[in-house]
Amino acid sequence: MNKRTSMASAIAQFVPDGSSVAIGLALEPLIPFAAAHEIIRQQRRNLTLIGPISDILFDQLIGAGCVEKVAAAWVGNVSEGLAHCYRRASEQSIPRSIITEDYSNFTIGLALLAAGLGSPYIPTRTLLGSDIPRKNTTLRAISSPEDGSPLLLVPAIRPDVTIIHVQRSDEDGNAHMWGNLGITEQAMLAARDVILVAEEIVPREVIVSDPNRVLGPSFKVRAVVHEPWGAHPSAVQGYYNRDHAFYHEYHTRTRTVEGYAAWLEDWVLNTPNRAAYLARLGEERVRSLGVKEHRYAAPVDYGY
Amino acid sequence: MNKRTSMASAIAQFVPDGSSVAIGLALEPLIPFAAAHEIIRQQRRNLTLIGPISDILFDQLIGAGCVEKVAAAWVGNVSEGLAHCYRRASEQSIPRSIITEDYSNFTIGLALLAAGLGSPYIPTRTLLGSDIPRKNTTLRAISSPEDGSPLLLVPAIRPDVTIIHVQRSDEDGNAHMWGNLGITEQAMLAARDVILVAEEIVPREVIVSDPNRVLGPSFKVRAVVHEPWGAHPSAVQGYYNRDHAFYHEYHTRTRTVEGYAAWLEDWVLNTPNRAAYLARLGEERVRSLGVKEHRYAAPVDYGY
Amino acid sequence: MEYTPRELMVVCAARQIHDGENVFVGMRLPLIAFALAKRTHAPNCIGLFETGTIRDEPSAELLYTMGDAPNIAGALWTTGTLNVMAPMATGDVHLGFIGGAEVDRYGNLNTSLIGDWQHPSVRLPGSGGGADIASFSQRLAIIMQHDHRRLREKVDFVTSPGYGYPDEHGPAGTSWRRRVGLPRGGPSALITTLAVFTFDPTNGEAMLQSYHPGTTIEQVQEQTGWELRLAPDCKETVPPTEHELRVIREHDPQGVWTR
Amino acid sequence: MEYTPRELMVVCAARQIHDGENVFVGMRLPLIAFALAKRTHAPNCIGLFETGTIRDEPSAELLYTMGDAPNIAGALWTTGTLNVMAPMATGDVHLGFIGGAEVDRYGNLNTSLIGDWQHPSVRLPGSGGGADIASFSQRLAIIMQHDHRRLREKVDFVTSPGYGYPDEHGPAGTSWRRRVGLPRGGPSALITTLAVFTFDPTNGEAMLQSYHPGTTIEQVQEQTGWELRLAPDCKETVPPTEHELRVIREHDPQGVWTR
Repeated sequence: MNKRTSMASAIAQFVPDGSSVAIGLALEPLIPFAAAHEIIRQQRRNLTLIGPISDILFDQLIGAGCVEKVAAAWVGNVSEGLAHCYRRASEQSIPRSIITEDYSNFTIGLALLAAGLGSPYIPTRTLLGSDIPRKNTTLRAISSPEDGSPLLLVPAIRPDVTIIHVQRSDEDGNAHMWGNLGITEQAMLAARDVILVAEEIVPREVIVSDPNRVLGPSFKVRAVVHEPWGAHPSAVQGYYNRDHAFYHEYHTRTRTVEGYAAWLEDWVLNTPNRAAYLARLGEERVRSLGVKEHRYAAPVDYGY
Repeated sequence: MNKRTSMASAIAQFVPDGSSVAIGLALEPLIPFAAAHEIIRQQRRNLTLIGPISDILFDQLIGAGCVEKVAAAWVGNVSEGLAHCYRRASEQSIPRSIITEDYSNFTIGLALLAAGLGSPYIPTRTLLGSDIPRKNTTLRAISSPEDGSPLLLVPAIRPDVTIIHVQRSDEDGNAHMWGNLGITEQAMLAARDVILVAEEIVPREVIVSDPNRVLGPSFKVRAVVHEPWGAHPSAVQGYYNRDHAFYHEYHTRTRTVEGYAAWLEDWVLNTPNRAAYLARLGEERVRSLGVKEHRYAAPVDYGY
Repeated sequence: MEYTPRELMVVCAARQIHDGENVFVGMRLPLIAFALAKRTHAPNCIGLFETGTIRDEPSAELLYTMGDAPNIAGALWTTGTLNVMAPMATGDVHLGFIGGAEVDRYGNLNTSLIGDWQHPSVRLPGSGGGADIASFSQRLAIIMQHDHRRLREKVDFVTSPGYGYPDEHGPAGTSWRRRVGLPRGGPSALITTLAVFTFDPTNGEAMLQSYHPGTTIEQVQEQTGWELRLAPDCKETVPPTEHELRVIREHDPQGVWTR
Repeated sequence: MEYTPRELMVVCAARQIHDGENVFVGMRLPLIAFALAKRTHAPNCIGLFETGTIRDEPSAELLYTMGDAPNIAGALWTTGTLNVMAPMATGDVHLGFIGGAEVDRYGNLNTSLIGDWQHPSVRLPGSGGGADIASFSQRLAIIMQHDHRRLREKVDFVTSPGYGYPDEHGPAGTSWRRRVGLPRGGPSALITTLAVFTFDPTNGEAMLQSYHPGTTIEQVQEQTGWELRLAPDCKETVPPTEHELRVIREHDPQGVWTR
């Protein structure tokens, strides 16, 4: 089945107001910024954002007023530090107050793993003695039914939609992703719907030539969006590098509400699509981020 | 660190009497028969075997008197039916009685997953209403601490040693495995020690050229054994096909205790190593099982 | 056109698959039923295999096991067993196939042992993925050889839960599955060498839906360990079409599974 | 040879790594400490990264984040976060590194918020993998900028548990970790811009182990929110060797993290 569609229609169809959205799941690489920017342009409201660490993507959505709740382990700017919009929302309810459900990377991963396995929760011994379960009361401390020892139950989280950026996909949503995966696999199996954003759309033959490289079951994929450079300023292994300067620029410009508003005008509101975004970025900068040296994986034979 | 060693020394060092051994984890393909035969030749006793389905490998070890307990979802001969030695041991205590801990494929996988995650158990809703948890009382039915609904707790299983057959590995135990994986990944993370048996030993560069293809952390690997055709009669994708006739022959010859004894003489006891085994198999048969048509995976670029 | 009982069973199994469904494919006959359905009325169905494989095209060659090389080459996904069973656990698998040694009138299946639990007269291989498929899939199709020792009033051991049994809390059927905590599902068809049964989810009982050409209701009763209940529209099984048989024989030319 | 406080911190961090250990590497300075240890006294140590990466060679280029392309190319394993944290959960990680905004005398670390939990005066990014590293690794090394607002008697929020606090059931320290159910571990070092602390596991208290060249115990006390306890062998921090500094500057020529 051909699931190709535009980013605008994918977001319009599968990310309504009030959705819970898992996004930015591979940690620093492969962050679906193009999808987040379209969510902002379509003025979605009352979203719940789910992810491990979010490297400025959650901050952008929070600053734009799209977010009611954040379930995450870390929200900031990895190479720069704090996230200004996240701070303003949490500390001063600007542009609105948000609910924050604190996790660690391991426990947010376990919550998505549990949902994918159809298990109500997974017990663990991390975070015992931490204040995180006292603040996020969905994490419940119990005594082990086996030996009475303390355990933390991490309840399943089932996102309405998981948005994933991959290197390549066919039109049906059979996709190859490589590099560190973070909690992407768990979020794909946990989700009700999946939106794939791909650097390249490739023939089915390319994907099925290497089924161990496939990210997950395409029958969960609702939309496939072809969006080259859709993860910029984050890195996509084999396609482009992280644009550290962009994160620095964002950090500097968004210290004030006005500064964030201006940044948003420049890079999102007055930038209707990814083509315009790339034009603004400029050929020189795009070239400088590109692959300098190819490193191809050793051949693998599926023959018989 | 160079972990290369012979099959004989790997089994002697890491599979003492009374060990719990996870083996045959990819279901029908990549079954470490060479390792099992060496275990038989070294007359190991009182082993606990852990696995999903075992396609005649458990039957061989049980018939040889190596096994005290089996924790598995299925023990038989996939293309032929029942496993005669397993039947004789269970029904008539020949050559000895064995304890059978029944699982399903999903629950044996969850048990190993739990051990690898450091969780005491994982709750699930499979097997509710089945007699399996009534026979295998390590599986405990409880009421959910959340809503009181029935749940089955699958306790962690931590094998002393997990034995895995892979297509290729470097000398340190960084390995590539492809095809269906069964519960191999979970068994590797759950185990205290791991023995890798590889069709090919390759330079480190081959492995690190494709780190997403790697099976698991090499710091868990204690021994790397180079054993071409070590998985025969099971299949190794890209190397050789399943020898269906061999399973038929085994099924036919092992109907009686005497028949099994004769089969064991021929293929294990009087066959000191894999080279002798291949000689017995014969060039013609080996050639007929080889790869007829290569099917290479599409290239992947890790460059930057 | 002549056909074997197994060929008819494959056809009946294939007819259980609706187009576009995710099907958990079991050993042997279901492997061919999946191939047949793909090539006839259900070109868009997807097959899931407990080995850790998902594919949307039948393998190029006959499979002796689902882990055979031709079932891996060209797959949509080759991964671990848990990754393929996970979507079934969350309800994304529409239909699952399993076979067994014994089944009873409530569709409870035994693949574990005959006789005493601790000292069985026959030790069978066990569940494999069967009990999980029976627990999690939306619909279950059971495939069995038909004789009175296999179709029994009550099985010695419930490996894969069907509709359970009536008890002090209520009847067998969907309500029993809810009582024990199963999330969904239950048998929708029992396909044998003599007949096809469907089930009444309100009480879990098997109903004779059709008897195969050449057999009679009486012969089916003789080989069935419970008193038959007939479906309202009970009739003779629709025989295979020439096209269906051609596809089966293309896929299994030596008749390894279908002779 | 001149050096910056951060270069000294990297050297102190690298010295925490023993050869052959599995090290859970955190952001920024630990990334360089891992590279330094590999190239000096711990050539056989292995680095685990919460992004889902394991490697036994430092990346060819300076990392701004652990997910940067050079940290993936040539890795021993690139996979998911759970697969890399799993060995830590089962005890296979010897040493973990984390930084934070606040730490207290018992090595409890706050990276979540300052002030009121519901209406914080400063909302910090949160745990990331920090709380898991603090819970699961055999030893923990904490890296912080040193001032009295950061090294406090008690933190506002315990994100990553250190040695807890004395309570009615017993003292802080290893026994507190056992009481709350943590499987192992606890802080072994607190490395700051002014000093290095070690910990007494019997009561969980930080002990001044060494003060950096150019500072005094008095200056350290001024910038520390609790009354210093000195380790028996408290002395001046051993300065970086020329070789150590050369390796650091090869790895971070622009001084992005170490200037």
